[in-house]
Amino acid sequence: MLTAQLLYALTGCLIMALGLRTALLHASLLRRVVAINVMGTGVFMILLAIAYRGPELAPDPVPHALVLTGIVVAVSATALALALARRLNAEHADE
Amino acid sequence: MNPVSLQLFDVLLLLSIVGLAWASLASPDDRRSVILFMALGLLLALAWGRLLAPDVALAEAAIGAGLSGALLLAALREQPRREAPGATEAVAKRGSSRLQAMTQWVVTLLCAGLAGILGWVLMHIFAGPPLDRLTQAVSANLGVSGVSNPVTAVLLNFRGYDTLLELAVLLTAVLGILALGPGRAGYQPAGPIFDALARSLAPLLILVSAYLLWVGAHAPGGAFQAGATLAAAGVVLRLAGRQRIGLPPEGALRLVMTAGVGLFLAVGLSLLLMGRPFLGYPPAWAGALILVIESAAMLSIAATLVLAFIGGRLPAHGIPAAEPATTRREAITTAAAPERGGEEESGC
Amino acid sequence: MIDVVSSLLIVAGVGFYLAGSIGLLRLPELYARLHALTKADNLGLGLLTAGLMLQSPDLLYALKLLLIWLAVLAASATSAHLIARHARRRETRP
Amino acid sequence: MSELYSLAVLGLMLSLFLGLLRVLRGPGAADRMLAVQLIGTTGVGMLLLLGPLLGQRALIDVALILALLAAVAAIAFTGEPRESRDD
Repeated sequence: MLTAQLLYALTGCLIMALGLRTALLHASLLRRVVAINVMGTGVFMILLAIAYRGPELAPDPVPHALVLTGIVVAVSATALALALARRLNAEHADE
Repeated sequence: MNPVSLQLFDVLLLLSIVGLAWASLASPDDRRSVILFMALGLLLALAWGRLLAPDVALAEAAIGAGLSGALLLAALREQPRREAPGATEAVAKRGSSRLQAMTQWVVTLLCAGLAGILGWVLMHIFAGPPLDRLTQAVSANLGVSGVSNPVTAVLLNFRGYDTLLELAVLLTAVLGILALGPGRAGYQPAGPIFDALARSLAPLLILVSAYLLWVGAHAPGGAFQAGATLAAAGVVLRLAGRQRIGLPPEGALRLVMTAGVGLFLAVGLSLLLMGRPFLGYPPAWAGALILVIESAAMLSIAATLVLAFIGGRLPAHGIPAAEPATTRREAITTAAAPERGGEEESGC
Repeated sequence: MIDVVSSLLIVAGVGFYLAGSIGLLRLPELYARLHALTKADNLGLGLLTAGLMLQSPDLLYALKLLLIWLAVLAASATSAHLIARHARRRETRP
Repeated sequence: MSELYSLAVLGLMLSLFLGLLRVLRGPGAADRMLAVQLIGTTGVGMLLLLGPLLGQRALIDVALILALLAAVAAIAFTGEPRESRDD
């Protein structure tokens, strides 16, 4: 068993749980968006740890491809969430 | 790198990552949270490089260091100000009732349990023999994929369906953003120092993105990294106070946005007509087809990310997007009729 | 010989980085910290890239190193200027 | 050279840690942004050293993108929206 692989994977789990907790509990919309991004980071770390196979071997390219597209999709989802939040704030400012 | 110093490096890097993530989530105000999140993005690029995932590190560098920080700061800028330093909403919420305190505990316990179970499963997987059938399948077929970078081969050839759908997801997200109304007001024109920087940065970023697209066939790089870098050029120009940042007029912009999905689909369907499987490239053409699809995908991704940063439709004729929701509703009713945006400042 | 020179450059570069970050941590106020930071950015990375340039496998690699240094130089000058101006504005109109 | 590179990476890691303390401590947002700037530059240096250490040539491209975007955070942080032009 590779220590580095385990270290990164377990850290990924921790970060994911931290992000999930804040996403569920915090009142601020912006903070929730940040929290979901942090959570995604944890998932990416787990996937890349699974792909890692030591310093000598080439890592598994399939999780790399998944994470790569995941990063781009995450940022566009973030933008959509922020646009929704902005609209929500504008509607509330009306009243 | 010898194993001991590598391990020390890992531990220190992960400690800083967890520390920053925690501080960002728990910080009392949103602004600090965003700044800490930006610092986190920088460290992540390092971590991905360390895990021998340079393709991912490239995308993280362009998005984590450029786009997402700028996006969150822009959103922060126009948040309704609640000037009460120290009084965080989470604290206010916690104080309201016993029930909510209990909810907090339950959620925390559930999250900890989830992390525990996931960690336990991962430990079991890692303890067993390595599962590398997929890796072997990729390296066995790399010869017929048309490219020699395995990540590009997976993205554009072996799992082309996934990438096609991902581009469709991006398109859907940006359509959602556009449907919500006009974008954020731009930035004030930059002073001479930053303007000079932006003038040299934008062409350099465009050059680097072309380089990444080209090199993606045999080395880390490709459409996603190139698109993110190209979008970063747009973000820099926007921050320097350019309104339309050289984006084409509305109609052409829509064409660019859909080019990635459209070309991908066209290639897939014409292969189908020729009696091959959907997206099953003939090995002789694979390299060329991948480059064509990637070029279109790069442009679509860049346009999508820039529009996502702007946060809505471009202002026509440089009128700053007025904030009252009434204008926004009008804008939505007229959104069906494509309008030509004023070419206030194009290019750099 | 080249190895010795490049080792010295790299060590000096890391030294400047450390000096810069200690300054950032220890100095009492923003403008002094700004000063410390530009040292780390300009000199630390400059020496480091110079040391690595002597070891670079080909011309493209060396050119990229040079470009990286120049880009950071420009970025640090610009952002130091912008942050200082921002802080000053905050002070004058509270 | 590899031993020296490893030591240099760890030295830069120490520098990064000190920068992190400033990010966490603040006190003002400008101080934090300044520290983010330092973390970015340190990250560029570390990537340049990790490239040869891990045999990953492409890490120099990652460093290049980070270097080109090093100013973006500070710019986005200080950028003033258009409406407030005349205040």
